[in-house]
Order: sequence, then structure tokens, then C-alpha cells
Amino acid sequence: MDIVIEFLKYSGFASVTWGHIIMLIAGGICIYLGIGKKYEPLLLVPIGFGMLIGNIPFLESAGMQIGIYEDGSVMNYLYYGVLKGIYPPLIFLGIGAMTDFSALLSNPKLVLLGAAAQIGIFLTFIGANALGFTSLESGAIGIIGGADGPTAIFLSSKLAPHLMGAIAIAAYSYMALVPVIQPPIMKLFTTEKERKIKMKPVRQVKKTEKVLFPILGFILTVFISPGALPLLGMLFFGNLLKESGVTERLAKTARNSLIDIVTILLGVTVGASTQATTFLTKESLFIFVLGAISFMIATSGGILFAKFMNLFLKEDNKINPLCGAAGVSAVPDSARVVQHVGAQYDRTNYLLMHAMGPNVAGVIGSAVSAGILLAVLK
Amino acid sequence: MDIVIEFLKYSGFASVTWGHIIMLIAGGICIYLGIGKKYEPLLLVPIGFGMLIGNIPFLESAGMQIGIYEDGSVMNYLYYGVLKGIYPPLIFLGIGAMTDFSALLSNPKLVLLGAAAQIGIFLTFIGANALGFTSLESGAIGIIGGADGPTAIFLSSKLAPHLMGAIAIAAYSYMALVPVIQPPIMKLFTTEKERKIKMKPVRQVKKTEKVLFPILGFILTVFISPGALPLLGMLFFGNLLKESGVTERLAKTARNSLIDIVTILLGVTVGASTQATTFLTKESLFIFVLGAISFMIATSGGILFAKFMNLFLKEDNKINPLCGAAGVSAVPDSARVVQHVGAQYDRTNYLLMHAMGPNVAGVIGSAVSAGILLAVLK
Amino acid sequence: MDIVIEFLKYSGFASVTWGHIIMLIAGGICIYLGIGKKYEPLLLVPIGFGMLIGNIPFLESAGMQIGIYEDGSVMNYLYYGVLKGIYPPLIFLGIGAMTDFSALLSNPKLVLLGAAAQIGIFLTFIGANALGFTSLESGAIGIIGGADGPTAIFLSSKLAPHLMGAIAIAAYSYMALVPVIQPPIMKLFTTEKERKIKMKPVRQVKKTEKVLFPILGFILTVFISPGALPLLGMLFFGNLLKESGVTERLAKTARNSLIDIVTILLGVTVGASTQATTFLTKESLFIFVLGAISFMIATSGGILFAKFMNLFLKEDNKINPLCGAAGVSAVPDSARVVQHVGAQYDRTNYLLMHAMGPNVAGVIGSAVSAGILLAVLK
Amino acid sequence: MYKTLLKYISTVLFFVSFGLAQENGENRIYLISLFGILIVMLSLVGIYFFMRFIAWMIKYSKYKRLKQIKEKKNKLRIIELKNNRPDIETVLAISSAIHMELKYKMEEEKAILTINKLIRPYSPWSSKILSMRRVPDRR
Amino acid sequence: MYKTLLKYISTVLFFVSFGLAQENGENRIYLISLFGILIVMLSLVGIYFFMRFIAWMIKYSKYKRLKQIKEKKNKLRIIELKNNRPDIETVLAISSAIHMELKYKMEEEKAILTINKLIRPYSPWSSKILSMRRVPDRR
Amino acid sequence: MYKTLLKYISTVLFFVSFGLAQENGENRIYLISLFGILIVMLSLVGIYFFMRFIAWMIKYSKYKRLKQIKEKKNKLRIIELKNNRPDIETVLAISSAIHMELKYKMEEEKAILTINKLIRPYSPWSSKILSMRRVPDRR
Ligand code: NA
Ligand code: NA
Ligand code: NA
Repeated sequence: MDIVIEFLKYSGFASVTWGHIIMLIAGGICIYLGIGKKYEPLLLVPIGFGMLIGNIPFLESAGMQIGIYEDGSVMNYLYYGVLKGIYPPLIFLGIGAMTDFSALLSNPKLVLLGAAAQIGIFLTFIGANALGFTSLESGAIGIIGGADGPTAIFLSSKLAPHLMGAIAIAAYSYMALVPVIQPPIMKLFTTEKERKIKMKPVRQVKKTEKVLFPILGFILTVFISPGALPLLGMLFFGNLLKESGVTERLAKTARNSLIDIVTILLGVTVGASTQATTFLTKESLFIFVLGAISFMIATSGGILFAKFMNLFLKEDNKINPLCGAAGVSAVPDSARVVQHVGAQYDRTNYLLMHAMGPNVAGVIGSAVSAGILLAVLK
Repeated sequence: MDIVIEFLKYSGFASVTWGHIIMLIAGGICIYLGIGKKYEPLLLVPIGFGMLIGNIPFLESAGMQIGIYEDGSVMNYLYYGVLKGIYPPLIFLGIGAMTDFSALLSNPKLVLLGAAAQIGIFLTFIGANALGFTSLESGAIGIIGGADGPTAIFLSSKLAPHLMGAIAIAAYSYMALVPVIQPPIMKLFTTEKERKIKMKPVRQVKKTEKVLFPILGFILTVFISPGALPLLGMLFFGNLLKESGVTERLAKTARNSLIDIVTILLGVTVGASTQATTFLTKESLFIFVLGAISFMIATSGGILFAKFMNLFLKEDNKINPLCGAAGVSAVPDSARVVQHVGAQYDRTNYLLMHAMGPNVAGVIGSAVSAGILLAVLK
Repeated sequence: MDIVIEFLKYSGFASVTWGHIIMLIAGGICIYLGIGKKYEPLLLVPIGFGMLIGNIPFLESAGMQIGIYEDGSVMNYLYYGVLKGIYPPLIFLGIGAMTDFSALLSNPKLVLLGAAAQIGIFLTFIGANALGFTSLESGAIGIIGGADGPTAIFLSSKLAPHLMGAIAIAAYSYMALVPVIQPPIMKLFTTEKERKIKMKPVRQVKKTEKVLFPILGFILTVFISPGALPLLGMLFFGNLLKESGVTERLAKTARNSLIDIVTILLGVTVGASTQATTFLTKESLFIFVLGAISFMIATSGGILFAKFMNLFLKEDNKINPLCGAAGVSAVPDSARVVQHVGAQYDRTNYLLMHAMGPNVAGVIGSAVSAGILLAVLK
Repeated sequence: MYKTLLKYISTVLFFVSFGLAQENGENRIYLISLFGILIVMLSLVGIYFFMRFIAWMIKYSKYKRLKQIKEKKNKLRIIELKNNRPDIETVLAISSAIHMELKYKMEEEKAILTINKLIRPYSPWSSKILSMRRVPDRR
Repeated sequence: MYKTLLKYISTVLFFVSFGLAQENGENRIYLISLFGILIVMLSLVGIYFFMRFIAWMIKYSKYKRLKQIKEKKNKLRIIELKNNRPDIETVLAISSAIHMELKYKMEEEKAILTINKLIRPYSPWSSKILSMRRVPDRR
Repeated sequence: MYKTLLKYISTVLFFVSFGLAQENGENRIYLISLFGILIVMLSLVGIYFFMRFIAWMIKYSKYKRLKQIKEKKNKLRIIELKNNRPDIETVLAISSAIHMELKYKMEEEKAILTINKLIRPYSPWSSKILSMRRVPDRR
């Protein structure tokens, strides 16, 4: 009966540990949140299934080349794009090709909210450092507060590759949970009167402005923060393809096939990188806690800065401070949350368009922050 | 006139051998079967043209970096995805995103036919070993009987990369020739009465079952055979993207752009890998003969097991043994062959849906077999 | 205030040079020509934005891995496909899948014009050599006269990688400027009577011819010039996918998603490879001048050869020498220019279809030339 | 009668072959093959039972939930409903109607595809390459 | 009144916190964070002013060009035009009409999407895999 | 008359330039260039003859097959057919009709594309990104 024992030894049942089971359940929960609750399914379903793939127990000494950390395995080759930070700029290319920046251009003072929400990044950076993480690790953890998955993966691939799994999962989980995390904070920091503020309709944006924005906005932001070049370069390039009016076929491919392929590969490999042995650590727990705090600080930062700006604005020109919450990016979920909370207090208040401005500004803001941290810490 | 001689030396006419001509004709035949006879054109046309590309004679000492086995050539870079087994899981991702497993779920006892047909793999494994191939090589040759191109390429890339060209061409050729190979065997092993058996209409499958199947089916099969992880992981992942209902855009890209791009690259490089010098050997001949036998055994295995199952089934619940032939996979060709042969004896007998169950089960069955061989032999 | 100085040091303002500014303006001009003037926007917009990305000043010693020539940067990974000549054959695959060769098949004597225009390649090759470039460099520079971006990138990646940026930009710029460069030359070398020549309507081409052409045309041309294998192999493979009638889904993906993705990546990385420090040299200037001359010679060559052929042709069968200008390839711009100039002298003269023949023949002709130069010089 | 016999004979033969392979223990190839095919069977049988279990669970949970809801509201109506439960013929009729409907839709789709094919002419004048590289406006 | 006060207080607090961080010069982390957020602000404020400048430039250049053209033709008509310039209400009415039109179009598009969804049946008979691998004609 | 002259002169000039290049045998660059362009010519001339041969073969095989079929059936009808072979004008008329038809189809396609463009509004409300990340249902 030697052969029976040998076959058993190769099977998953022989190598399974509690760690595997916990992670398989966690993967199942991600999939459930994505499919059952419809929280960002395009991210959570691939990541969740990736967690299943990455946590199937097997005899590692057999050299079958199937684990994501085994040289020569398929998952290892695909993971390369995460590890080297190649996928995030490609995703930004697609996001650029599908984002309409006119919300930002039509009411440019709201971009400041997108900047203010980045306070979450830097306060978490300080907090992580205080908790004993190195400055490199702290920078990578802080970026979770940017509420932008690709930016988080890009920065952690450069600063702290060993923490990338936990950081990426935290960033994407909290992005998915924005509708759960943000509303209580939004209600805590605003009065009912403030939540009912109606804002002026936005002006129309000209085509020339839309074409010039990705070019000049790109040069300005990367001159200030060259570290953001890979992310902002692709974001604005994608947007130029969209707005130029003569490269529509490239923009279409960038925002469809290209971003879909990269999303599938990124999601499944990030999920699979959470192998129980490397993932179930004290550090991961800290990262999750810090990430949650980071999100809350970012939300508060946006709201409070909106209130601060209101001090200087005339009565008929005031900002509804709920819009500040959209500054965390997590496009377009947080803008939708703003619209939803606003509508709870005044059904006729249509905040979505106003929230989109800080929302896309938040994407640029986090990329700039990532560039700063990359330059200063690396 | 030195320069004339030099130019001549670089031309293909100076380097051509009988091997090149034979392989060019073989490539032409593949293209003819694909276009003229419409046998699996999506596979045979790229493979056939690849055989032309791979067998254009040239002066190898010129260092032009154009041969598939020359470092730094484009074909060499693209071939990397075959050599490292990267393309097959990506193709399985696309197949998962286009396969409807409800045929399997609606009449689950037919999955056993998909298992029985894998006997072809293991008997060929024994046969190849008896013919003098090493156990690693025998495993890779045996998998031809799985009637699944990507599985064959994946396993041979791990067990016997030096035989991959012959194995891949054999697997794809016989898959294309399924409508020629199977019908005589189907008629040989069945009585006319059996061929006329009508089966009960299948039950409807619920959406929840369809969503749970890729998750639970995946965990179960890879716990039993972890070596199948790269293939089954991607297959079931693609299927979850399809069935979840919330990730349709990812599933659409996986079953269109992604699988098409990978099919083109895989087909043309597999074809090109059949360079006369490495391909026209005694081993290749053996592989082709063993592959043909393997297909026949697999078909017989499925049919005979259906007859064996009928011994235990009530009269009104019997299986039409023709369905057993669909167990070899070669989706969906063999299922169509079943439908066609069945209709020859009773035009009102609609077997296609019943044959799809063993058909897709055959895909899973071969992947599990590949995983077992990988674990035990590697 | 140390930290302020440090932050300043990392910013682009601290590292900017006149070279950066010149190149940023050049990038802006490319984008303007693409969007404002609609000169080949699908090439000039990605290249132009790439020039912006590649010329953002930053502190190179910071090790941020953001420059295209820095190991481990995203742009460096994407540039790999240019540097190793991988993208050009993939673009040729897509071009093959969108090109209709029936214009060439219906009036095959016009293919000679596509051959004659390649004189530009070889005369520039001589000229570059006379100017002091090595024979390898001269070959790479000469290919600019082929008026085919992918061919130029492919050959320069093999012969003179250090000049690739300048060669690629020159090739694509002049391709975009075909409507500016060609008309004066066309008018210079033709009489008004010649420009008014009307040509016979073309014959219908049978499907069998269209299917056989990519197969036999491929074998013939690469037997003569095996160095063109990677380019012509993919070009004719793409065309077979298109014409076979049974692989339409593969052809569709090749001419849409695949070529778009590769065009985006190729354009942006070629643009970014023009970093001021490596690009603003005397060599680049020479390359641009030689490229312009090359284009003019190629155009003249095609026209004069048409006139030469007319000496041997009967009155009612004469070629309109304007069609010779389409022999430079630059598909389909130069064919459109021919149509346009022809229509200036006789509004009822429809030359476009006749110009498409030499136009696609020019693509084959430049690839064959590239193969010859690769074989002889490497 | 003879079928039961055949049935037993084949079962016995199966296990005999199993035993023979076991005897020949030194020849690993045979054992791998034998256990290989058994494991393949096992995994697919596993799927079979797994999916039956799930199907049963879904049915059961739905039935239970339905029961709870109904019980809360109106006990009478449940009984009524039970009496009026559609018989198997009605179900089949409805489902075949749905099937016909779907089939009709499919044909409609095919018609659209055919139209698309017709209106996509492949001449050099309309080939996609023309739309890829444009002639400038000013001419 | 009290608002102006609050305004000044908050401004002062901001600079005080700034100063405190500066004091604590040895702790790089704090300084990086402070200047980090300031630079983020700076870059987005930069975008703000940049885009306002561009908007202004576009408007100005257009206005200038328009003026030049008109001046050449008819001085009287310019005055007329100025008098007849549509008031803000008219502009709003027109733009909302356009918006409604677009919205209607959007709904139309959605309707099309719904139809597409309906006519794409996912049964094994129509699944795309069937169209991928064909049975030869001669059978 | 003078044309025949020109023809010969140009041919001679061509071979003279060829000879000159040959003389200068030590300079490889010239020879490579000369033979390079000749080989390019050769390959495209090769394609020319190849394709003519194929066209002829297709025509011939079709003609032969047609002939065989016809011969078997009715010799008289072949002659009739020859007499009734449509003249070139008829062929042109038919082909131009087909061309018009195709053109019409193309315009139809363009019309569809235009409609698609109109009904795809690029506002933040309809941008594809909104459909990428959804807000949960329960709110
Ligand atoms: Na953000
Ligand atoms: Na199989
Ligand atoms: Na050319």
C-alpha cells in the first residue's frame, strides 16, 4: 500500500493547516462580498478567487512549480507584473481613458478637497513609524489611506515588497467597504444644516480645455513630484487618448481589453500572494488596523477642510462639506456615497457631480503623495 | 561575383533540405485541413502557418536572430509562453469564461463517463513506457489521450520539454480529426438498439448552483490533485467570472481578446517549434502512433463504461453509450459527433445536451490526470 | 530648512535643462500635429506624449526607478518590446489582418513600383556610410526610406540599437508628413498630361487567390530574403487569418485589441526613449536630414520607374506615374495623396485603387530590404 | 437475470485486475496508472455528490424560508396553494414555451449577425487600415 | 463677525502647527509628512490656477478673434449683437434642453443594452465555445 | 520612333551603372545596395509571376471542370452559351450595380456609427468608470 500513502502525501489533505483553512474562508468572504453584496465585484471576485488559488495546500517539496512563490510556476510569472509594479500604470492608463476630468475643471476650487484627504496618508505614515515599522514600510502602509489600489501596489512594490500582499488586500478591501466606513464619519463631522447645502450648477467645459488638461496637468504635477511619473504619465496619457478625439480606437482598447486583462491578472495574483504562511502575521494585522484608521482620517480630513474653506466663502457659494469625503478617491464609490448621504437629508440635492471633482482630484493627490514618498524614502 | 555568391548563401535556397520541404508540406496540409475541411480551423490554421514559419531554411550561422530556437529572436520570446507553460492556463481562463457547466450539473451521473475516458491517458502512459520512453516522457505522451491541447502543452512543458512540439501537434491534430477517428469506434462497441436509446430531458439548473460550482468544484478537485492547480484554478476562475453576474466585463474580455491573443501566439509558436531538425525523428513517429491509439482507447473507455453503468440502471433511465465517446473532451467536437452519430439511427434523438456533460467533465478529468502525473513523476 | 531644500532637490525644477525643455516642446509639437493637423494621430499622439514622459527632469541618483533607461522601471520593462524587436512583428500581424491584398493581385505589374521605391533605402544607406556612419548604422538609417515605422524599429533594434530613438521618430514623423513631402516631388517629375492618365478598371480577385496569396507569397519572399521572416511571417499570417474565412475571430482580435495595445506601448516607449541626453546629438540631426532625403528619393524612384515602365507599355495600358509615389508604403497615406493630386488635374480620375497596389507592395518591399540588410550586415 | 450476472462478473473482474496490479508492486507504472484513473473517478464522483448536496441544500433552504413566511401570514392560503400546486405537465408546458421564446431570440440574434456581415464590405476603400492613418484635413 | 475671528484663529493654528513641526527638526518623519501634504496641496492648487488661466486664455483668444472678424465687416452689427445677446435664463433653458435630450439618448442606449442582454441566451447550444471549434462540413 | 530609342538608352544606362558599380568591387556598400534593390525587385516580380500562374491555374481548372460537366450533358448548349456570353458592357453594368449596392451598405453602416456616437454621452454620469465599481444594493 506504499503507493496509496504516496498519493495521499501529494494530495491537499496531507498538507492542509489551519492557516490554509482560515485563508480559504477569507477568500470565500471576499467572493461573497463581491457577488452577494456587490461591493466592487470587479476587484473582490478576482482577489477572492486568487486567495483560494494561493491557499490550496500542496507538498511544496514535490517541485511541481504550482505555488505563486515557486520559481517557474505560471502564477509566479504573472505575479511578476505586480512585484515589479508594471500592472498599476497600465491600469492607470485604462482609468485615464475612461475618466472625464470635466467635473474637476468645471469647479476647480474643489480639487483642494482631494488634496486635503491625503492627510490620511501622511498621518498613517507617522503612526506606522511609531508602531515600529521602518520608514520605508511606513510609507507603503500610509498609502493605503490614498484609497487607490494601483497606487498602493505601485508604491509598496518599490518600498516594501514583503508587505505588498497585506497592503494591497487592505487597500482594496477598504475601497470596497467605502459605503460602510464613510457614512458614519460624514454624519459625525457635519451638522444637518451643512448636509443640506445646495451648490451652484457647474459650468460647461470646452473641448480645448479637456485636451490641454492632460498635457499641462501632467507636466505641472510631475515637475512637482517626479516620483509619480509612472502613474500620472499613464493616467494623463490615457486621458489624452480619450479627449483628443482622433485616437478613439486606442482609448477604447485601453479602457476595455487592456484594463480588463490587467485587472484579471492583477486581482488573481494579488489574491494568490496571500499564502497563509507569509500572510497570517502580526504585521498584517497592524496593517489592516492602520489601513482602517487611515481611511477614517482621510475622510475626516476632506470634510474638515471643506468646513475650513467655507469660513472664507460667501453664503451663496459655500461647499457642502459632505463633498470632502469624496476626496479620498475610491472612484466613483465615495462620490456615490456623498450623493446618497446628501439625498437622505434633501432628496432634491444632487451632489454627485460636485463630488466627482474632489474624487478624481483624490486620484491625482494620492499619486503625487506616492511620488513624494518614493523620492524621499527610497 | 563574390557578392552574388554571398547573397545566394544567405537565401533560403542555399540552406534548404528535404526535411524543410517535408515540414512545409505538412504545414500546408494543416492549413488545408483547417480552411478546406474546416477541421478546428482556429487551431490548425495558426499551427499550420507556424510550421511554415518554423521551417523556412536560412543560414543559421549568420546570427540573424530569426529562428525560434535562436536566443533573442521574436519567435523565441513568444515561444517562452509555451515553454514555461504560461499560455495553457490563460487559455483555460478563457475556456472557463465561455463554458456553461449546467449540462454537467443537470445530470451529474454522466460525469463518470468523463472520468472513464481518461483511461486512455494511463494506458498510453504504460504503453509509452514499454516502448522505451522514460517515465517522465511517458507521462507527457500519455496526456495526448486527454484530447486537450492546453493540458498536453502544460504537462509536457513540465515533464518533457524536448518532446513538446510533437506532443502538441499530435494532440491538436487528433482533436481536429475527432470526427474521423471516433465514429467507427462508436459503431464498433455499440449495438443498434443501444444507439437508439433516448434519454430523459435534463432538469433546470439554478443560478446559485452555477455560482457555487466553480468555487466548490475547484476546492474539491485541487485538494485531490494539487498538480492541476494552474489549469483548474484558471478554468474555474474564468467560469466564476462568467457565472457571478457582476463581472461580465472581465468574463467577456477573457473569452474574447485574451483567449484570441493567446491562441494566436500559442498556435503559431507551437507550429514553428516543429523545426525539421528537431521534429523529424523516430520519437515523433512513436508519439503520433501512441497518440492515435490513446484517442481510440479513450473513446472506447467512455463507451464501455457507459455500457457498464447501464447494467446497474433501470430501463427508463439508461444511458445512450454513444455519450461515452464525448468523455474524451475535445470540446465541443466530440459532443457534436455523438449528436451526429445518434441522429443517423434516430433523427428525433437529440443527444447533444446529454453529451455536453461528459464532454466538459472530460476537460476536468484530463486536468486532474495531468496533476496526478505531475505530482507523482516530477 | 534642510527638508525644504531636499524636497526641492527631488523636484523637476532642480534637474531641468535646456535639453529637457526643447524635447518637451518637440513632444508638444508632435501632439499638436496629431490632434490639430490630424497627421497620423494614432502614431503621433502616443509618441508625442511619450516624449513628454521621457523628458520630465528628475534626480537620477535618487534611484526611484522611473526613467526609461533605469533598470526596474515600468517604462524600461515596456521598452523591452521595442529594444528586442518584439512589437514590430505583432503590429505587422495586425496590419496583415486588416490589409486587403486584392489591389495588388488585381494588377500585379504595379508591384514593381513598390519595389522601385525601395531605392531610397539603398541610396540613403550609401549616403549614411559616406557621412561616416558604420555600415550597421547606415543600414538602420537607410531603412527610414522604407516609410514603415515597424520595419525601421525592427531593423534598428538588430543593427544599431543606440540610434533607434532617432530612427523611429524620423520614420514616424516623415510618415505623418507624407502629405506635405510628396506632392511637390510628384509635380516636379511628371507632366500635366501624365498626371491625367486614366487607368483601366481592375479585375475582380477570386477568394482562392486571396487565400493562396499569403501562403505562397510568404514562402517565395522569405526564401529570397530569410531575414524578413519575423516581419513577413506575421504580416502574411495575419492576412491568412483574415482571408481564410474560418478564423475571423482571431483576425478581428489581431486587428483590434492586439494592434491597439501594441501601438500604445510602442508609441509611448519610442517617444520616451528620446531622452534629451541621448537624443540631442549631431547623429540625430544627420539621421533626420538623411531620412528626409530618403523619403524624397523613394518617392522619385517610384515615379521615375513608372515612367520607365510606360516606355514599354501600349498607349491604352499606360501607368499614371503618380502611382509610383505610393510605392514608398506609408499605407494608406501615400495612396491617398496620389488620389488627391490626381483629382486636382482631373476630378473624374479615381487613382486610389490603383495606388493601393504599389502601396502594399511597398510594405513587402521594405521588409524584404530589411531582411537583406540584416543578413548581409549582421 | 443474465444482466445481474454480467454486473457481478464485471465488478469482480474489476477488483481482480486491481489485485493483480497490487501484486506486481514493484512495477510503479501500473500502480500509478491504476490509482491515477481511480483518483480521477474519485474527484469527479466527489463533484457529483457535492453538487447534489448543494442542489438539495438550496431546495431545502428555499422551502424552509417559504414555509416560514407563509406560516406567519396565512395558514389557510398555504393549504390552498398546496392544492393548487401546478402539476408536472403544466411545468413542462411553461418551460418549453420559455425555451421556444429563447430559441426565437437566438434566431433573431443570428439575423443581426448576418446583417452585420453584409454591411461590412472588405474593399480597399473601406478597409480598417484607412481609418487608422488619416490624411490631414487641410487638403 | 465671529466668522472672521474663526478664520483668523484657524489660519494662526495652521502656522503654529507648522512651526512646531519645524522645531522638532530632528524628526524627519514629521517634516516629510507636513511638507508632503503641502506639496500635494501645491500641485493641485497649481492645477487649479493653470486651468483657470487656460480657460481664460481660450475665452480671451476667442473673443479677440470674434472681435477682429466683426470689426472688419460691420460695426453696426456688433452693437446690435450686443443688445441682442441672450440673457442667462435663455442660456440655461437651452442647456437644460440639451441635457434632457442627452438623458433621453442615454435611456435609449440602456434600452438597447437590455435588449442585448435578453437576446444573449446562455445555454450550451448557443455558448460561444460551439462557434470556436467546428464540425467539418462533409458530415 | 524616338520612344524605342529612349527605351534602349535607358536600358543601356541601367547596365552601365551596373557595370560601374561592379568595377568599384572593393566598395562593398555599393554592391550591397545594387544587389539589394535587385533582390527586392526579384522578390516582387516573383510574386507577380506566382500570382499570375495561380490565377491562370484557378481559371484553367475551373474551365476544365466546367467543360467536363457540360460535355457530359449537352454539346449543343455549350455553343449556345458561347454565343450568348454577356458582352463587356453588361458585365460592367452589373458590377457597377453591385458596387452601388455595397456603397449604400457602407453609408448605412456609417449612419449606424454616427448614431452610436450620438448616444454615447461622455459625462461623469454615464462614464464607464461608474459601471466598473458599483455601490452596494442595500443602500
Ligand atoms: Na486618493
Ligand atoms: Na479529456
Ligand atoms: Na516601403
